[in-house]
Amino acid sequence: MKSMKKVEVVVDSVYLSRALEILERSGVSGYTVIRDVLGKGERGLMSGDELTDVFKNSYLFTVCEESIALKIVEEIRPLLKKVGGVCLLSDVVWVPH
Amino acid sequence: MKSMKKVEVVVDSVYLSRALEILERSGVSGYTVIRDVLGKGERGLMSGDELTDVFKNSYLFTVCEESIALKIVEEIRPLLKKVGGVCLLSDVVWVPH
Amino acid sequence: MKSMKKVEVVVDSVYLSRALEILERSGVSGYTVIRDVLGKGERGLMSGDELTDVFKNSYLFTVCEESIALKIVEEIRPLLKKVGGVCLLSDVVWVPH
Amino acid sequence: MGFDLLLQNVLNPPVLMFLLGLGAVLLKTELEVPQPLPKLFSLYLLVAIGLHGGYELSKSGINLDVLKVLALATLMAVVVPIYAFFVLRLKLDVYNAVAIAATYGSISAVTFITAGSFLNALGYKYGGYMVAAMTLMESPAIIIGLILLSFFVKRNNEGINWGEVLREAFLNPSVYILMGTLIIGFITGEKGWKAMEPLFGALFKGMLAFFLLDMGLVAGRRISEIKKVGIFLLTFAIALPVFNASVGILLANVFGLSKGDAFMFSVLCASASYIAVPAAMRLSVPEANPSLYVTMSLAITFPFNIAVGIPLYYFL
Amino acid sequence: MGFDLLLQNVLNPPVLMFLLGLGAVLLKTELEVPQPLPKLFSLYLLVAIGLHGGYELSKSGINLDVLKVLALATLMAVVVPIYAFFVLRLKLDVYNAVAIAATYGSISAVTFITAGSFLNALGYKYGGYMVAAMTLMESPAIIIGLILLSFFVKRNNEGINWGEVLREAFLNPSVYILMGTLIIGFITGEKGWKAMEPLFGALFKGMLAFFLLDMGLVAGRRISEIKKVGIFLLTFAIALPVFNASVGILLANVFGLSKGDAFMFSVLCASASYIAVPAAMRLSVPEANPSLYVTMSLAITFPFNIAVGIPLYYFL
Amino acid sequence: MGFDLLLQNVLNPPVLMFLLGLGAVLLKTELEVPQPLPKLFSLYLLVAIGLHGGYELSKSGINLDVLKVLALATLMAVVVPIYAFFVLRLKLDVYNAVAIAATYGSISAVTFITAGSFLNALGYKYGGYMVAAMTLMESPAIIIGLILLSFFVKRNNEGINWGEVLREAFLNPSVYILMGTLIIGFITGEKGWKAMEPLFGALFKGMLAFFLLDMGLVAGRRISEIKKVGIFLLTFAIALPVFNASVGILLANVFGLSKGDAFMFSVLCASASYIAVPAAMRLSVPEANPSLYVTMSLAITFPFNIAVGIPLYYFL
Ligand SMILES: Nc1ncnc2c1ncn2[C@@H]1O[C@H](COP(=O)(O)O)[C@@H](O)[C@H]1O
Ligand SMILES: Nc1ncnc2c1ncn2[C@@H]1O[C@H](COP(=O)(O)O)[C@@H](O)[C@H]1O
Ligand SMILES: Nc1ncnc2c1ncn2[C@@H]1O[C@H](COP(=O)(O)O)[C@@H](O)[C@H]1O
Ligand code: NA
Ligand code: NA
Ligand code: NA
Repeated sequence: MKSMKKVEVVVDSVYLSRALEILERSGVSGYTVIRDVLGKGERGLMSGDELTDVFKNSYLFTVCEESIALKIVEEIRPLLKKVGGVCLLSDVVWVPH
Repeated sequence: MKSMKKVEVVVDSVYLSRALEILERSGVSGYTVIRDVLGKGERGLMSGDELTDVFKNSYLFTVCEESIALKIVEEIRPLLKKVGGVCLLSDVVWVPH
Repeated sequence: MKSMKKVEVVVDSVYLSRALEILERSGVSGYTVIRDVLGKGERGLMSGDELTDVFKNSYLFTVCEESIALKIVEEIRPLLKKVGGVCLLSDVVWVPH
Repeated sequence: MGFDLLLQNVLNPPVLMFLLGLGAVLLKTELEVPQPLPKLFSLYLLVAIGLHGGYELSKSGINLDVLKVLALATLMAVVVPIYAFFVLRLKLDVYNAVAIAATYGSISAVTFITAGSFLNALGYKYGGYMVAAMTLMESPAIIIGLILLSFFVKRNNEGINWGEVLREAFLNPSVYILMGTLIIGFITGEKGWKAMEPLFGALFKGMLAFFLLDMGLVAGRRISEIKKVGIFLLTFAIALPVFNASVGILLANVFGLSKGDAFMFSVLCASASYIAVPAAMRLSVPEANPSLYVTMSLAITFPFNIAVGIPLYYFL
Repeated sequence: MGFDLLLQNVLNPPVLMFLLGLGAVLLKTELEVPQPLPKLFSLYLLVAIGLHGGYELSKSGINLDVLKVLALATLMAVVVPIYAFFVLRLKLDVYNAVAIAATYGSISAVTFITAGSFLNALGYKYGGYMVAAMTLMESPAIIIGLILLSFFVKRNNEGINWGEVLREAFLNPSVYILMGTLIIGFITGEKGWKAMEPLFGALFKGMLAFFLLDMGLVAGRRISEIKKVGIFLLTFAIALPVFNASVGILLANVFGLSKGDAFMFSVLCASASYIAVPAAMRLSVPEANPSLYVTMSLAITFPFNIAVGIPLYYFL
Repeated sequence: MGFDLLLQNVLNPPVLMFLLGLGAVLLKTELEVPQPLPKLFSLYLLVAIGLHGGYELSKSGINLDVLKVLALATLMAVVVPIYAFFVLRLKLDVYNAVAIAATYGSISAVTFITAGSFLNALGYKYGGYMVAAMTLMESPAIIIGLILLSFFVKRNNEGINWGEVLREAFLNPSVYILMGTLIIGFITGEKGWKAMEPLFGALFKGMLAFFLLDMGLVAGRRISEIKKVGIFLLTFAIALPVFNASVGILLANVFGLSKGDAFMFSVLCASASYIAVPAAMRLSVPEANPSLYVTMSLAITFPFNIAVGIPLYYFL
């Protein structure tokens, strides 16, 4: 069992692919995505029930070494600054198999 | 980067709007919701596959200051007592942008 | 309020029922499941958009005592070894009602 | 002859599709009709009967017969939950008695539709106003149930939010859609129906069959819960519909409804809600156990009505 | 007579279904048409008009008239976003002006379809090439908008990714599907259409009604945002379509289009995008506020066009 | 003439819609047909061929010809995975050989349906019992595959759970639905079919076209994986279907099947499963790589059969 960092991101669905590119570039071993997540934040309600995909979030998390986590944070910050969203860090224990 | 509390709630979908009202009243800056979550607990299986929305959960989380988290906990407890569900607290680091 | 362990599992949807069996056997009081989760890992992209359910993950979490969490970890490891997936442990505070 | 009718009812595609769905669960296949497809089918069926009912009503006009039917419908919608409640109180606490009484006081649109399809196969018709009657019978049971509740239980911490309750009752999606499309069908008449008929008329039976496949799956998943329901409620879930149907037929004959209308009215009386009322009860009476009222309505009364009840009430 | 037309337009099932959806939100019912059902309906409608347009085109062939219409369509698709932009700059920053201008420079397929249904009811027809014209008019506004943006704003950190922009513009799903099915309809002609007609022809009006129910819900949910839009943009969202339609009609008459084609062309000019362009703007101009451009297009211009605009432009 | 057939096959809406879907991925549009819409289409197609096949069977009755076809079907379903396995073992480990052999031993309903549509266009018909034959051919390959596996690999930790395997094989959703609706169609005969025809008959070709659009998308997404499959498996994925079809035709001629039946039988032999068998293999043979067997079946064999195979097998 190994201490790792969990990085969670909520971002406008339109920008999901950019966020995933950042993860890949930072060298994560994998990630998990939940599309079609709703929410509310600075930019108002993302009710997800539009014809347009414009008001819809995606949620993703990745588990990685702290150094990679910091790289992600650094790279994702400008994206979130521009398009909104949330990024969280927390501690988890990874059960290797 | 700022230490914050993550509050997670799983509640019967029928009561989602009440749970969100509690969050808003407690002064959170935002929240994220995943509708149509399944589960099992004291009140049995929520298989989510009914015509009725009666056996379906929603999941939500919000990230906020500890003081707000405690307010939420206090307010949501009677609701969960009455209608079932789960509320969790944990530590996260919020990446500001 | 009570300190507990959160066990999170991401596993191929085909094996969801086996993972849930393990939870039940380990004596959890409940669990929450999100079906249709996408992701990427050692076994490549799980894009979830196939006709086949073969490339689709499910996500589940349960909150339980540490002893139960360890039992789950022990039992789920061989499954994940065989079929892939991720298992995470973290600390949460359970708000009783 | 009764047996012939039974067979004729069972041996047609919609009912067989229901059984196919039921069997899929019992045989543990992994067949599922994932959400929101069932929502699509149920929305389709509601719009279709609404538009068609409205169109029929625009042909027949609103006359004394229509008002008679609507009055009878309102009467039964008010009376059934009351007597159901008192019967249920013999064995149950107030909360569960209220929730189950409300469930049986309301109606099931799919039962109504299946009955209509059975009736048509026998060469009979029913008036478009029966759809209006159905719409009228959906909500009152919720209100009656909550009035009974506030009468028998004094809740200290929080009263019933009547605004929310009335909205749940009269503006729940199925009442709203039925009402709305009934009016649209009525306003747009012949010309409107002609444009809508290929989708909402011609495909109707096929869509019903499709939806009943899913109903079979949903009912099948609840079947394992029947044993928890107990013998009293099991009996109730079959006896009450038959009793309600008998009362309905009696009233219909006294007031001189046509054969088709009388039959459809009895089916409405006999059917129990498994969408609108349970949703409202879950919200307003959280103390009641949804496993009881949903299981009874969905896994006992609905299949009973579909397979046995419909020919039985016709025979009466 | 103008009022008659208005009434005739409103009192038919699709428009009434739209109002029913709108009402469902205003009355706070919990009616919803959950995703991906709206995607199913919109995909269906695109495929249906594409196949049918292609079939019509295979009958009429590609002649001078067709080329004339396509040229006019391209012209309007380029010109509208430009003048819209300068009007909007009177009150707005560059980002929002670009996003809104692009939105109004493009088209709404559902408005087009509803207009077609209105036209048919009056006994007129329009050429299959109008669908080609519509397809042509969907994308240019995005490009024009981004050219305007790069002209008026020098972004330091990162330039516009033109490859991505062109792909978003010309290969967005609705353009692709329309184009593709138009070609399929054209290639497979009479025989192909005969096989597809039961699904994509006969059911068309019913599906449109179903979809407009959802459009009503979606528009209704945005109505509360209208007050944030402000009086300038509110006026803009109604005045610009009427102006665009008038320009469209004028051009159509100058170039001698048939009555039906001229009307459909004016509807295209008047309509605003609420799917393709907003998606592209959200990606390429994140500084603009989607609450403005989506609300204007969806909650003001679309309902206006559907209810009032269509008979009005016909009358012009 | 062979080329004419090829062209005629390709130039009809369903196949073109498949190509349109394929192109959407290759051109990187963002077109998608989100779940559960594909499930709706595939469920619809299964129910439709089941009901129609059952109805046809009720007309023809069950005679010697029918039994002959069913026996041939069973034979091929058992033999194909065995010889496929030994061919595959030349290059692959046991696990992957089993999974791929089982995939090719089973069938693809959509290939069958597309072939039927091609056949009808040429004025031929096939017997309703061919649907029964198809149903029969879906499962045995799974069982044979697992028998081969347990023969060649001694697993120490845990044996194969045969109960689960048999259930997966014979009660997987598509087998169950096909079987069930075949019986329903058979029982309800002419009258049942008349009620179901508007949905399950008239719309069939349009729905097939719609579904093939999605199949194109799904196959397209796998195309980038083809290079990982390698030249051996690529050749296998085309040569084996052609070989199987030839064996099928030969057998059909020896046993005197009609032209239409023989053709449909050869298509069944040639087609490979991409839903039922992969799901079963993922569960029972986790050691095999799904990227191989799904990609081969979906991105190579399916498009090959749809575009080239069908006219080729007809020509044989
Ligand atoms: N405090 C928060 N807690 C949880 N989720 C949040 C929070 N703030 C924002 N979000 C999520 O992030 C999305 C974008 O946030 P924003 O950019 O602030 O509008 C929202 O729609 C929510 O889903
Ligand atoms: N121990 C647990 N871990 C994770 N989720 C739980 C747990 N207990 C309950 N839940 C979730 O909360 C819902 C309601 O719980 P309950 O009120 O206990 O029936 C369940 O359907 C689950 O989704
Ligand atoms: N590092 C990671 N962080 C988050 N999720 C992961 C990670 N690695 C794998 N996963 C998830 O687990 C699934 C199976 O992983 P694998 O068995 O490695 O292919 C993936 O499809 C992802 O959804
Ligand atoms: Na009743
Ligand atoms: Na326009
Ligand atoms: Na085969």
